[in-house]
Formats: sequence, C-alpha cells, structure tokens
Amino acid sequence: MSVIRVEEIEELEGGLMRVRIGPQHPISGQGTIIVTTDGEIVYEIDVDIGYSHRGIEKILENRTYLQGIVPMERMVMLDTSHVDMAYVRAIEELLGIEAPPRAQYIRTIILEMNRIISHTYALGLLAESTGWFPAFFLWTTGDREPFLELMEMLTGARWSYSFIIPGGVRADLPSGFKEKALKAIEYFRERLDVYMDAWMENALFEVRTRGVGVIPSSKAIEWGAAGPNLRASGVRYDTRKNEPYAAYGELDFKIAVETAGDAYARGAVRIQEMYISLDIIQQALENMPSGPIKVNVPQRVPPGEVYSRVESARGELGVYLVSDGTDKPYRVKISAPSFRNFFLLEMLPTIQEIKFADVPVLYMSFDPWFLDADR
Amino acid sequence: MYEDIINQLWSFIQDNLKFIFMITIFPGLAFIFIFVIFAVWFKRKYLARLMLRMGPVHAGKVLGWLQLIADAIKLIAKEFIIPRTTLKFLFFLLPILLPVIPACLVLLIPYAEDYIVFEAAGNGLLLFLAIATIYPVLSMLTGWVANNKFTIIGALRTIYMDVAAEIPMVIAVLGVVILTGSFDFVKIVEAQSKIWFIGPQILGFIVFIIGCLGMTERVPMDFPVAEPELILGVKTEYTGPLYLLMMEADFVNWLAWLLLLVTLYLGGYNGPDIFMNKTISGIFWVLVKLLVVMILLMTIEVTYARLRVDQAVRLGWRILIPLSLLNLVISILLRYYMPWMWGVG
Amino acid sequence: MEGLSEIKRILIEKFGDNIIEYKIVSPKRIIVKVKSEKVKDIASELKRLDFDMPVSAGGVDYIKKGIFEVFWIIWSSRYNVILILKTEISRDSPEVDSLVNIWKGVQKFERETWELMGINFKGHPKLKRLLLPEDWDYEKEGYPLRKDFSLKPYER
Amino acid sequence: MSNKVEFKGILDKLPKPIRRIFEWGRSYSIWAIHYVTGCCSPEFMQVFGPRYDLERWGLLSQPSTRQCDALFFVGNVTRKMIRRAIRLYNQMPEPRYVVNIGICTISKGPFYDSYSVVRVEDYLPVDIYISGCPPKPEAIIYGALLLRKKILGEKVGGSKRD
Repeated sequence: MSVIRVEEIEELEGGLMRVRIGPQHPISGQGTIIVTTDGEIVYEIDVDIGYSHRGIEKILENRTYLQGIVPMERMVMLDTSHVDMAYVRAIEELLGIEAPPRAQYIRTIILEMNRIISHTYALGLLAESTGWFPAFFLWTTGDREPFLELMEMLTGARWSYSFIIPGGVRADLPSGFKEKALKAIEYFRERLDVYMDAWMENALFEVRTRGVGVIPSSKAIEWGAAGPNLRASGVRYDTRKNEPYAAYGELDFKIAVETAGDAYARGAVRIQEMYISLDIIQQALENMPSGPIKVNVPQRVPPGEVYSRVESARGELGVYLVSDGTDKPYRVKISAPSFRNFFLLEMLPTIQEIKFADVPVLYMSFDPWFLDADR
Repeated sequence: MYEDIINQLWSFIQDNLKFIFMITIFPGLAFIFIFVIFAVWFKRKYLARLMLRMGPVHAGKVLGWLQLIADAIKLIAKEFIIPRTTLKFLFFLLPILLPVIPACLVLLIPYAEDYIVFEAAGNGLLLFLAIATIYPVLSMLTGWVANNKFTIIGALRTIYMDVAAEIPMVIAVLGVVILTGSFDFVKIVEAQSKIWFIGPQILGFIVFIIGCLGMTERVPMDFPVAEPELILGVKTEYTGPLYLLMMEADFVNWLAWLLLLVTLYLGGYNGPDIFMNKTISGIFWVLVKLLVVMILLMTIEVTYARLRVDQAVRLGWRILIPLSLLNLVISILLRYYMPWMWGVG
Repeated sequence: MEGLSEIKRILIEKFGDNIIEYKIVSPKRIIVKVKSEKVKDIASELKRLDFDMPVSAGGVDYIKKGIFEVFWIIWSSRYNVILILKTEISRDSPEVDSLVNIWKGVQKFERETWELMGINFKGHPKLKRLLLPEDWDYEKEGYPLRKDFSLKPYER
Repeated sequence: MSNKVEFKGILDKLPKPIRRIFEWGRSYSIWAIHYVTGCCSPEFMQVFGPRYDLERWGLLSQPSTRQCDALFFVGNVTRKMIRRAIRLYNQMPEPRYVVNIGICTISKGPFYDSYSVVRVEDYLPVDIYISGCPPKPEAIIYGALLLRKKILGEKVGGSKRD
C-alpha cells in the first residue's frame, strides 16, 4: 500500500500557499477543503470529496428493492428517513399504489423529527465554527437526545431506522408514544427559545456571521442551491409545498424564508424550520387517523422511469429510478443536496472576497455532509 | 574542612529564610504549579458544567481532582517527535523558555504590606510590562520554528493580536500610573485603600480586560490558537513533554495577567483583615480576588464567539485606543482636582 | 398545464424532428428526448424559457441496446415543473457536449458521470478525479457504473 | 517522515510500581484525534455530548495528531481515506492505540460488495473492535473502558499485539 509522499510544495505565484483543511481537522468532517490563500484572503476554494465514496448507486443495483433501503440510508446518517422516503416514493409511483393514511401520518412524524435532529447538528456546527464551541454545540447535542429516544422507542434504532417501506410503515405507534412525544416537543420548544436568545442577541456571533458569504437569489438558483441555503436567499421553494407527499397535503404549515442570504440568515432559516417542524408533529399527533399501516406490495416493479423529490433537511433530495421489471432496480441516480451545497462553497470566492477565518463559518453555514455528497 | 562550608551555608539559610520561603513556596514555584493544575482542572469542570455535562469524574474518585496529574504523567511518558524540517536547538529551547517568562512576573506582585519578593526599586510595573511583552514574541517564534503551514499562520496572527491588544492596554495602564504618580506596585495598592481604581478608571478597566483576553489568548480574541481554522495554532507540532510545557506556559501567563489586573484595578491586598496577622489576610484577599476574576473570564469564554483577525485589529485600533486615551484625560482631571482622594495630595 | 403545452409548441416548431419524444408524464414532470448533436441549442432555448435551476445530471447504461443515455434534470422557477432532458450516445464513442456554460450547477454532476461512467463531456472545464481513490486504474478495474463492471471480485 | 526517538524501551525496564504509575496516568487520559471517517460520526458526537460524557474518564478529542494517543475509526473506511489514516498513524507518538467503531471497519458491514470500502485490519494493528451499525453510546463507552483496561496491562480478549 503506497503511502502518499509529502506532496511537493508547489510554488504558487504571488506568495500564495495552498492549505489543505484535510480529513483530519476539527471542522472538516470526512473530506478536504483545499484553500488557496496568502494567510488571510482566500482566492480559490476546491472541495476534495470522495473520502467516503462507497458506490451506493452501484450497490443498489445488486440489491432487491426492500434490501436497498439499508445501504441507501447510510448515505446521510443524520436524516435517514428522508432518503428512505424518496426511494420508497419512487417505487410506489412506479407500482401505482398509495400508502394508507395512517402510515402517511406516521411517516410525516418521523420525517419531521429527523429534520429537527439534522438541524440541531447544523446549528451546533455553525456555532462551533465561529469559536463558540463549548456551550452551543453541546447544548444542541444534548437536546437531540429526547428525539433519538423517541425514534428508538418507535423504530428500535437511534439513527438508521429503515422504518418507511414500500407500501407503508413497518410497525404501529407504541402505546405511550404520543404523551412522550408531546412532552419532548414542549421541552424542545422552550429550549429553542433559549437558542433564539443565545443566537439572536449574541453580538460577537452576529459580527462573525452577518454579511458573510452573501448569495443573491439569482446566483442561488443558477448554482443549484438546495434547501435552507436557497430559502435563505429569498427563493420560496419547498418541495413539501410544491409536490406534497406523505401527509403534508392535509397539514397547514408555512415556509421559513429569509432575504439576507448570508450565514446568519441560513442559521435563522434553520431555527424557524425547527419551530415549524414542532407544529407539524403536534398536528400530526393530534389528528392521527386510524386504520391499516401497510399495503402488501409485489416483489417485482413494472418497468419504467420516475424522478421522485423529497425535501430533506439539507435540501431537495431527488431519486431518478429506472426499473426493468425485475425485483432489482436497473439504475438509481441519487441527486444529493450536499453535492450541490459544496458547489456553492467553491463558487463563493468568484463573487465575494472571503477571509481565511470565514471558510469554516461558510462551510458550516451550508451544512453540507461529506457522506451525502460522496454516496 | 567541610564543617565551615556547612556552617556558612546554614547561616546563609537562617539569614534570609523568609526570602527562600518566598522563592520556593508561596509566590514561587510551588504556588505556580499548584495554581496551574487547579486552574486547568477548574476550567475543565466549570466549562463542562456550563455545557450541561460532568467533566472529569473518575480520575480521582472525588470530582476527578487527579485528572490533571494523570494528564501530566501521560504527557511526560510520551515519546517526543522532532520533525525533520525544524531547527532542533530552538525546537527544544522555546517550550522550556515559555513558562519561565510569566513565572518571573509573578514575583513582582505585592501580596501584602511587606510581602513582595522583588522590590524593583520603585518601578515594578515598568519591569512587569517589559517582561510581559516578550511572551508573544516567543510564542511567534515557536510557531515559526515548527515550520508547518498552520503554525506559520498562527505565528502571523500572534503578531496581529499583539498589535491589536497590547498597545491600548499599555495606555490604559498609564491612567493608573498618572493617578498614583509612580510605577511602584506598593504605592499603587496603597493609593487604592480608599477606593479601588475600578471606579474612577472604569474605561481603563474595560480596555485592560479586553487586552488581557488578547494577551492570554482567551476565546473572544484567541485567533492565534483558533481551533476551527488552525489546528492548535502555535502548539500543533509539539508532542509529549514539550506540549506539557507549552500548555503550562499558557496558564502561567494567564495567572500573571490576572494578578496584574487584581493589583492595578481591584486594590491588591486591601480588604478588611479577617485574620489577626496582616500579611495572611493580605494574601487571602489577593487570592480571593484572583478566583473571582478567573470565574468571570471563564464565563466570558463560554458565551461569546471568536473575533476574526481583521475585526480584532479594527476593534483594537478604532475603539480601544481612543477609549484608553479618553481614560488618560479623565485620570489627569481626577488627579488635578481631587488629589486627596488618592493619598497623594 | 397551459404553460407546458405552450413550451411544447415552441420547442417543436423551433427544432422539429430533433426532438424524438416529448412526454408530459404528470403536471410536474416533462421528459424530452433529443438527438445528441442538438443538445446544446435545445438547452439554451430551455434556459431562455426560464428553466434555470439544474437539479441533477447523470447517465444510464443500456448494455443490451448498446447505448448510453445521458440525462439532465432541470427545474423551472416560473412554471414550477421538472424537465428531464435525455439524449442517447453510442457505447463505444461516448461523447456529448457539456452544458456547463448554460447551467453552471451541472459542472460537478457531469464531472462525476465522466469519472464513474466514462462519458466524455466536450468543453467541460474541470474533468478531474473526484470520487474514486487515487490508485484506481481504469484498465484493470473499469468504470464502476457500467453494467459490465461486476462487484463479485470485491465481495469479501 | 520524521525521525522518531525510540522511547518505548526505557519505560519497560523501570521497576514495577513506577511503571504502574505511568500506566495509571496513561489509562486515565486517552486523547483521541478529532477525526471521523464514516457514518457513525453522529453517534461519536453523542458520546462526547452531555448525556453520555466520555470526559468522565478523561477521554478528550484533540485537534492535532502530535498530542494524541488513540486513533478512532468511526464508520466505513474507503481506500482513499485509509491512505490518510496510515499517514496519521505514523504521525502519532509512540504509545498509540487504534479503536474500530462500527461493523464497516471490521467486516465492511452493509457495503460487503462495495468497490472502495476496505477493512482497517488489513492495514493497521487494531486494539479494540466495537461492533454495531451505529453502535449505541453505551457500547462505545464500554469499548473505551476496554481500552483503559488494556492500557493497565490486564488481559483483554485475544489480541495480536501483545
């Protein structure tokens, strides 16, 4: 196994140096951000992904539809149910069946709880990148526990549930889930107020994030931004409203939109989305219909192609499924939101002057997830 | 033939027993080591508590007090690596030198009326500031010697912070000198017997606190060691015992600046003497004030984000320097109109 | 719905036979299959018709028919509809024009397809290694996403 | 690379009680590198979080490799990542340990037929294996305690190292 030698220090003109914020770095996660800088001003950012590329799209061609859920969920461990939902929605569209209403409501609850878990991770890391590591990052890590416990109670696993299957949901709500969930919502709502005070009024945090990495709405659309990064630039685009899936058609909720388009706005959009998710879960729990939770589904899916979209925590996750009638998918193309969010980070130095200390803040404000981009 | 040497030695010890005690026990080596271990332990427990978690517990079976000793032992027993691209002599010398600089600052501070190790003939404050400014230069050298991309950026930033935080702080300290009329620590503390200088010199106090955060690299101004961007800033390349010395130097530097803060603005050893003996109550008051200021700075460290380099330098030049100049004007007026308040007129 | 048929009319009368197939699958989905030489002009025409946000791009390997099918997925902010633009290229000379200067967001997707499937995008600024490990040589192991690449040797 | 001063031998020649002190010190302050490789990393963060707090045993995550003595493989390791991991392993000073979290690092787990995932065992000597996908925080804490026991010199399962 050839260990890579120390790359030759390439001489860049103008005294620049290429700093690799590598896979082993407090902020970088499982990838490398190669920054060309002279110490303070950043001239070019290149994100080197692929460090956890497992070839999930090729593996899925080797698995049946039901088996494919497990490796596909490993793509983004933070909100696995959205990946699940996109894949299952594509299969259901090809089969032409519809999950029973009770299953739709249970699915909505899981999706929204997953969104909260993922957004707390994003906010914690954004605070950590501005140096506010001790308090905020660990508050959010701690406040995520009640939801993880609820998920464990419902599905048996803390992170990768594979609970949403073609045709409905694997099991019904256990007894006592509703009371526990309402208690957790109450606790988290008042914790969110604490975050709002700690977040909005923290002068130094605002100084570090306002006006940093501003993306106008035209550029956001042109570069294909996804999810909160798009809504933070003033574009009203939410797949839950455009193409309602699960039970979003019957529940009323609004979309959190900001216009500033900077790192602060992206954080604010995520906090408001958490408030909205709490309301959605409460509504879904209150008027939960009764009835069956599963419809039996044939092994073989009729041939055809379909593109299904789901609003995951990081943005619009699309699955382009081509099936050839057997029980294994012919081709699955997953358009991961983080893959597009990284592109924003690379394009930013072209429109705005960025400091070296801002790179982690920007990287965390887009909330990309290297595994999601690598697939 | 050996007897007279031993007798001489014995008489020498008896003459200045107090001086030897001061050097080795109280403000000397023992106090510094114990304070460093206590400060690191307290910081980890206090910050953990603010993060809603427990902090080290199992190391010493009660509140984890042995945790720091375990860390120190582990670091001593670690193998140290000398990167090939460094100057070996400097790579070893600098970490050893770093804790020494702030250690000798601790001896200049008066802990009670007659309890001061080195009088410095009336200008203790001047000597303190002179030695204290060597520390950033040395930490910049460690960054440069380690010859790693991140440490070089860290070294550059140490100079930025030095410029941004130190100049306004020295001007703020000038305010205190104008009020008391001398550089002598004892006179400064005597002048504060009626009212502590935090009252009249509130602007100077604010500038000093921010400068102190900068000099000791605490969170709002700690971009030389900014974890998210530069791995450990200046200390990245040091392993084992050298890292132990560097980490210790950080906290001794913190102790020195806190002691200066206590003597200049919070009235050194002034305070109702609870114990019969004056010196013991003096020492007691200095340590209590030290603890209070330490807790205050740690709380600031948890609740605020880190400033960017250019923002810190802009803060330093645009806001801190005018503030400290304004503080100079105020102290001149106070000195001219109410000299009796400060035991001078 | 009226917007969609109007788009169809503009495309058909401007490009006529180059559009092999124009399917409106549902009110939110359009599948357009075009000849591979005309891809660039049709794409710029779509851009003029306010199809501005690129969502994804990729390739499907139909080994039995001996063709690659390259697709771009575009969302339009005005009509709020997803359009899948598809072309077919032969397997032995996989070459197609890159649509980078029309939709900038497509750059990374095309780079990934080039790396995993071996489809050469003409005019792409940065066709470099992205996902695969450095010591991956195409002769010995081939392109992963092609159908003739089997996972058997990697099975532990 | 960097020429390392061979340091291990001196400590083993010390008499028993002094060596016990060093082992006690080492066992209570294991510093892991702030480095995650795969999809178990959210669980790794939860273990450092308020509820399951690894710092109770003095286990901190240090940013720089020079001060660390434990390399945690958290989740799947691909061919591209293992090359950097080997380089990290070489940078760490001598008394160093490797802990595998997640079945992907042990046996490629759900990606048994993936073309880029590798087993860590073929490249680096591993001390502790924690299985689970992702392992629950209690399992990770139990693995950390096993590592402590191993440092104290007690027998911990059959391991190739000693």
